[in-house]
Amino acid sequence: MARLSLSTPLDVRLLDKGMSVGEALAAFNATHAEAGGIATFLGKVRPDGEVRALELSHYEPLTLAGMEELAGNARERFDLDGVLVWHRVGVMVPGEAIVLIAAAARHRRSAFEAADFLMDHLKSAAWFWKRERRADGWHWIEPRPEDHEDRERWK
Amino acid sequence: MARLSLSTPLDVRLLDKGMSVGEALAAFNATHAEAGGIATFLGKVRPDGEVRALELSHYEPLTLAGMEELAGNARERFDLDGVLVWHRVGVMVPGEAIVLIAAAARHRRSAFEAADFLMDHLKSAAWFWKRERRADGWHWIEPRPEDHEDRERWK
Amino acid sequence: MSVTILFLGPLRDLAGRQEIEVDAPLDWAGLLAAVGPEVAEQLEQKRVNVACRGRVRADKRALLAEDGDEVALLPPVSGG
Amino acid sequence: MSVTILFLGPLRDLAGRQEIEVDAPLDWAGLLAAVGPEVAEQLEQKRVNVACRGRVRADKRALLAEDGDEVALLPPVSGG
Repeated sequence: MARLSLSTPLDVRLLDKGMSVGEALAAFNATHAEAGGIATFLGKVRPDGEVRALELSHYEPLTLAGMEELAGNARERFDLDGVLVWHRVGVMVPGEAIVLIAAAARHRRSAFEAADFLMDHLKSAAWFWKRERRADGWHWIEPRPEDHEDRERWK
Repeated sequence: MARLSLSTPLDVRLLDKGMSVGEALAAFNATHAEAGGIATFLGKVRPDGEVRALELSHYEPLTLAGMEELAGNARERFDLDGVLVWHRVGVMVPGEAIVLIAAAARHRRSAFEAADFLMDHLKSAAWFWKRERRADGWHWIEPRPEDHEDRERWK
Repeated sequence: MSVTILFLGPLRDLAGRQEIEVDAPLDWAGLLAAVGPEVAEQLEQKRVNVACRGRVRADKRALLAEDGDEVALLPPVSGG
Repeated sequence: MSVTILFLGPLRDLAGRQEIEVDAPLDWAGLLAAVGPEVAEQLEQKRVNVACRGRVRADKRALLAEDGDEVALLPPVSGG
């Protein structure tokens, strides 16, 4: 396993099909063998009764650049050895992975805080537009007020 | 991949040899397909100049029971779909995994907090005795005051 | 001698298409005229941004797109 | 007719061995006598716990181990 090759210190990707989470984390772990702690988060489409599919659209010149800038900021702020930020675009069904992030640090507190920071920013400030397909068709989604509040914590 | 079979909702293990982190997380992800978010933490032996090896000893009737109780508490407190707590015992060298935890929850905040809670308790309150081998021999380690403070946050 | 205008997210539905090609150069007044009244109304709102050549304009009203440029119309993001 | 006493963590070094077998029954005074003065001094400290049959005793001085029991001497944990 773990034949996947990652860029260091930042590996930032927009993916238009499913990701192999175990393989990605095995590779991240192998790449950052010297880090004391690695915190990760995997976000998936929740099987929420009504939602049959989710579509994320993006504008690559902004979306990817924004994710790279975010990963770089996290690395500096939390003194990380490495950061992985992978985000799906396109149509996903419940149970599919939307986002995978990982932060490698000397100490666990930095790794946890970095993972939290990355997710709070991705959930409300990244250049994505999301819509859900329900029984009656597609509906555009805006961030919940909590998502903005979560991000405000880091100001 | 992910042919590993996990117990649900709690999978708690003491391991006397290395763990395959990618495989474990792929299995955890597959087992908790319905969870919106999965937070994980992997702790490794840091290559800290002097330390050549680390030995963790345990007393299984207490150590494993304590980990199971901790996993159950986390599940209840953070309303988790599932918890994985794996801990190495025996002699490890720098770069080797010591601990792997994962928390699957409906919302990311619960998953993050559960992971943080699990680690704070494992680092200071679990039934392990740790010693490090340096150039001049083995040295027993006690938790740092910060470790106890980290745990106090959850009281 | 053309500029591509991209409609992102919900603006795509409002415009009924993903992109249009218009003659260069394109300024703010030209953009409003080109996208139709419904999208134009959205563009007037502060929360809708405009990018040109892959960068968000600090002052969208000062837009001046030239031949070969891509202008992206960016409604508020949903996040990932 | 014996009780096993297990020395955990640093107490293992202090005792110079991992375990000893002693005659049952075993009470607190018997335990202190069996483990030698250095370990006994540690046992008197509040931060050292005693488990019997896999459970930590709330009051270690009330220990009464019977034939076949395992008594574990538990110094302060290091954590994982």
